[in-house]
Amino acid sequence: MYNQTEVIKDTSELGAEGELIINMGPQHPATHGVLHLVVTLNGETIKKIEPHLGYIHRSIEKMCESLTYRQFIYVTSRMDYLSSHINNLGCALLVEKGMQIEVPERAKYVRVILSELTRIASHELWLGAMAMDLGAFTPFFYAFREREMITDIMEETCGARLTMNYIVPGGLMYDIHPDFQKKVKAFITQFKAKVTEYEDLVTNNIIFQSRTKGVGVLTAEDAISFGCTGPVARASGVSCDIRKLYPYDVYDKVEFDEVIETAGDSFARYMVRVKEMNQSIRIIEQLIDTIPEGDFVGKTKNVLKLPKGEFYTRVETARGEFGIYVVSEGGTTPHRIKFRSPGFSNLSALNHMAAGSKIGDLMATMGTLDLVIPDIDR
Amino acid sequence: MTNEEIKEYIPSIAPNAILDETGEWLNITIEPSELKSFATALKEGKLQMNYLFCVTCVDWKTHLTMVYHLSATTHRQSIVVKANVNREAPEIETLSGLWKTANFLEREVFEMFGVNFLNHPDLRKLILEDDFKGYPLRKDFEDPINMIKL
Amino acid sequence: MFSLEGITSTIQDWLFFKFNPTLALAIECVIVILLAIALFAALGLILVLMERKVAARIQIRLGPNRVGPGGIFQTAADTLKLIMKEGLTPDKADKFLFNLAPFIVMMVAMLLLAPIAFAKNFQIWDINIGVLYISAISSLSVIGILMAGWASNNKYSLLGAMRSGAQIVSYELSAGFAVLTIVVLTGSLQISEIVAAQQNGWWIFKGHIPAIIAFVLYIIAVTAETNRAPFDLAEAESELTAGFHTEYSGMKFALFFLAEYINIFIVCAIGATLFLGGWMPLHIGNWQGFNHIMDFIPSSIWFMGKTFFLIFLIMWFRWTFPRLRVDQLLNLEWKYLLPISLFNLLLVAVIAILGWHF
Amino acid sequence: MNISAIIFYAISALILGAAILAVTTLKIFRSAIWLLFSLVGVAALYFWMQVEFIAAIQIVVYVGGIVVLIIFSIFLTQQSGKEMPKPAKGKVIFSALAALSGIAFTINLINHYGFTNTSAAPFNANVHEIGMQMLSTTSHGFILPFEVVSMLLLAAMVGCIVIAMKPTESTSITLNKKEA
Repeated sequence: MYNQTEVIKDTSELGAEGELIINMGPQHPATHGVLHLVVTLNGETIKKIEPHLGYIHRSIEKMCESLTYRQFIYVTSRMDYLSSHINNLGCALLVEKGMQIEVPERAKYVRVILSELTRIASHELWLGAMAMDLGAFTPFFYAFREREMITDIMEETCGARLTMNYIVPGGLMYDIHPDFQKKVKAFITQFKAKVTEYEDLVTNNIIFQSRTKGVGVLTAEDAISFGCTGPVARASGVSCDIRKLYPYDVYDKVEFDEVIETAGDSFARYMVRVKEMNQSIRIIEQLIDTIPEGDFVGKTKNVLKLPKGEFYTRVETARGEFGIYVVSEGGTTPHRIKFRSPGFSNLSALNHMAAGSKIGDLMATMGTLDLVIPDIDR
Repeated sequence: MTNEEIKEYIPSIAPNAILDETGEWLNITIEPSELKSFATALKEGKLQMNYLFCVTCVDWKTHLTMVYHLSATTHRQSIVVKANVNREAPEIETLSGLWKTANFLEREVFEMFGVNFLNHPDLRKLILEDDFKGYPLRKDFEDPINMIKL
Repeated sequence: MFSLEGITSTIQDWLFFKFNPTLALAIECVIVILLAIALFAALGLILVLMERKVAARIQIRLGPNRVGPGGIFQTAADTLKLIMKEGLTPDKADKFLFNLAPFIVMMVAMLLLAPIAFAKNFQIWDINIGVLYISAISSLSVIGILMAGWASNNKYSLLGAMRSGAQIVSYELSAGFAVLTIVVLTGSLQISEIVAAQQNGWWIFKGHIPAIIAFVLYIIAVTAETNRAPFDLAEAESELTAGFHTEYSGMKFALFFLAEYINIFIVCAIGATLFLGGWMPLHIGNWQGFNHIMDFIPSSIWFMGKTFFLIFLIMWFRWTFPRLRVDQLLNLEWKYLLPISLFNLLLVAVIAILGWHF
Repeated sequence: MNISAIIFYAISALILGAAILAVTTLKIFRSAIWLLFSLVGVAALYFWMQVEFIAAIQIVVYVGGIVVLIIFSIFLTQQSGKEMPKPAKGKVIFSALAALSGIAFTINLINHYGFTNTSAAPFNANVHEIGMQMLSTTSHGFILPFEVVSMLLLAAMVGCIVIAMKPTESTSITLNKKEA
C-alpha cells in the first residue's frame, strides 16, 4: 500500500523525471483551512493533485451514534460552518419526517428566510475569498461589508454568528426577534444598492475574466459522474437544485429560478453563485412580509425516538446537496448516520479539473469549488 | 419512469434481488458478487442511473451492509442498492469505474469499515493516518484515549 | 529663496575651503551615503504607511490608527518588531547566499539612487549615460531574487524565483523601449539634459501620442519589474505562500520588503523624470506669467509630488486588480507590449526626425 | 599612492578574488554568483576609467543577460544543490599550468610594450559618437559588422526556438518507446 508519510519525505527531493512535488497545505493561504494537497508539477504545469484529508476529522458520524436526535443537530453546525442553518434544517427535516411532526407555517417561513440569508452570507464569503485567491484583495472587504449585516441579523435572532443551532425538530428554538423583518429589509436594500460594485470590481474585470474563463472545465457528464452538486454542477449545466426538485418547507410556494450556466468553467461557477445571491434575495422578498403569526414550534415529545427504519433527507446548502442518511433501530440514538457532504464529492473532481493547467489555475478552480474543509473532513 | 416501472424492471436484470418497499425509496438487496454487473445494468440500461450520490456502509455486528444511493438525472427516481458482506474479510467489487465519485467515497468506507474494494484504482487511506489501526466506524471500535463514552 | 541647490553648493564650498580636495570628496561621499540611508529609512516608513492607508481607503476601512496620531508611527513600530525578531535560516539552505541575497537587492536599490535628480541641481552623480546606467543596474536586482529563491532550498521559493526571473528579464525590454522613446526625443541619455529638455512642457504633453503610449507601457512594465500586483507572481501568496522570500524572517525579510518599496520609489522617480519633467515645474509654452507663478513652487516639491502621484497609481493598481497567471503575464509582454514598444519606437523616431513634437 | 590607485587595486582584488573563487568552489550556483561578482568588478573598472557606456553595456550584457541565463540553466538541472565532486588531480594541474602560462604570456606582453605618456586629449567616449560610428557607412563605420552580428543573433535565436520547441505528444511517446 502507498504510504502517505513517504510522500511527504519524498518531497524534499525532486520527483521522477524532473517533476516537482509540492505539499500545498495543511497550512497554505489558498486552501482556506487544513486541506493538504500533494501537487505534482512539471515546471508550472500540474500533473496530478492528491488531496490528503483528515487534519480536522472529528468523526462526527461516530459521535452522532451516541447523541440523541435533539443533540446531534448541534454537531452538524460545525460541519459546513458557513451553512450551519441549512445543515440544522436538514437534521430537523429528517426527524420531522421520521416522526411525522407538524411544523407551524411561521417556522417554515423563517427557516427558509434564514436558509437563504445563510446562502447569501456563504456566497459573499466565497466571493471575497476567491477574489483573494486570484490576488484581488479589495473585493474581500466589500463582500464582508454585506456579510456582516447578515451575521448581525443572525446574532440578534439566534445569539450566534456562525454556529446557529436555531432550527430544532418541530420548528425553531425561539421566536424571531421583533426587529427581524425590518433588519432583513434593510439588508435587502443595501445589498441591491451595492451588488453593482461586485460587477464593476470583479465580474467585468478583464484580468479576472481571463483568469477564470476556460479554466477548470467540468463537463456535465463528469459533473454527474463525480457526484458534484450545487453551483459546481449547475455551472456545468446540470439541473440539481434540491429546492426545485424536492422542495421542502415553503420552497414550493415561492418563485425563483434555478441558475444554470453551461460553460462549466470557473467563470460559470462564479456567475452561478452571483446570480444565486440575487435569487435568494428574490425568495426572501416574497416571504419576509408574509410571515404568518402563530407558533414557532410544533408539539413534540420530550424524548425523540425515530421509528425503526432508514431515512434520508436532503437539503440544498450553499455548496450543494447535503444528505443525511440515518439507520434507526427505534431507539433515542441512531444506529448509523451518514452525512453526504457536497464538498467531499466536489473535491474528488479537483484532480480531474486542474490536472494539465498551471498552478495559478488551480487557485481559480479550487476557489470556485468553494471547499469548506470541516464539511469534507466531518 | 415511476417507481412501479422500476420495480417491474429490476427482476429482469437481477433475478435474485430482494426488493423492499418499506422505506421512502425502493431498496434492492443483492449478492456482493452480482453488484458490479447489476450496477452496470442500472447505469447503462433502461434506468439510466447516472448519479451515485451516497456510498456508505452499516455495521450490523453480524455483517456489514454496503449501501449505494442511486438516482438518475433524467427521471429523478432514486433507488437504494444494498449488498451484505462478510464482516471478517469484507470484499466487494469497486464501482469507481462506473461513477467517478465512488473513488473517494469507497476510500472513506475502506478506512472507516475496512471493506476491501476489489480492482479499486487507488485504494489507500484518505483521512486517517497510515499507521492507524482499526476501523473507527465499526461498532466494536474502542479507543480508550480519544473516545469519550456518553 | 530657500533651495536645496543653495545648501549643497554652500556645503561644497565650505568643504573645499577647509580640506584638501581628496578629503573633501571623501567627506562628501560619506555625507551622500548617510543621506541615502536616511532617505531609504524615511522612504520605507512613509511608503509602507502610505500603502496601508491607500489600501484601507480603497477597502472601506481605516488602516493603522492607533500608534501616534492617525497611525503615523505604525511603521516605526513595525520596524522595531522586525528588528527584534529572530532571523531564521533554514537548515539545508545555502547559508552564505541566503544571507547575502537581501543585501544584494538592497545594494542594487541604493546604486539606482545615484543619477536621480531630486531637485534642481540636486543630484548625486549626473552621469552622462543616466538612463542606460539605470537600466543596467536595475537588471542586477533579479540576481538577488534568484539567489534568495535558490538558496532558501524551498520549492515555493524556487518557483517564485523562476517566475520572477522570467518576468523581470522580459519586462525589462518594454521598460527599456519606453525609456528609449524619451531618449530619442531628447537626444541624450543624461538625466539633467532630459529634464532640461522639458523646460517648455513635459514630454508626456510635448511628445503627444508616442510619449503617452510609452508612458503607459513604462508604468505597466515597471509594475511588473517591481513585482507588484497585478504582476506579483513571484510572491503570489495564494499560490506560492510568499514566493522567493518564503523562508526569510526578521530583518532579512524587512530588507526585501524595504527594497520593494525603494524600487517602487525609484522607478516612479524615473518615470516622473522622463515623462513628467522631473523637478521641472509645469510650464506651458510661452505663457510667461503662468510659468513664472509655477516657478515659485520649489523644484523638490514638484519632483516629490510627481513621484508620489505615480506611486499612488501603482498602489491603486495593486488594490484593484487580480493577479495574472504566469503564461498570461509572458504573453502580455511578448505578444502585446513588446511589438507595441517596437512600433512606438519607430514612430517616435519618425516624429523626432520630422520634428512633429512641440 | 593616490586614492585613484587605491580604488584600482581594490577593484582588481575583487575581480581576481571572485574569479579564483568562481573556479574553485564546489557548488555550481555559488560559482555562478562569484562569476557575477567578477563581471561586476570589471564593470566597476570601466567606471573607474570613466568609460561609462562600456561599463553599462558590460552590466547589461554580461550580468543582466548571461549570468541570468547561466543561473536559469543551473535551476533547470537537477543536481544544482549538491556539491560537485572534487576535480581529478591531473585536471587541476593541467588547468593551473594553462592559467600560469596565460599569465606569463600577458606579463611578457605588457613588459615589452613600452607605455609612453601621451599628451593627446583623452579619447571621447561620448554615446553620441559611439552611435554615429556604429551606424556610419564611411570608411571607419561599423555598419557592416553590426548588421552581420545582428543576423548571427537572429539565426541563433531561431535555432534556440527550434531546439526549445517541445515535441508533440505523439512523437514523445514514440521516443519513449524507442528508449524502452
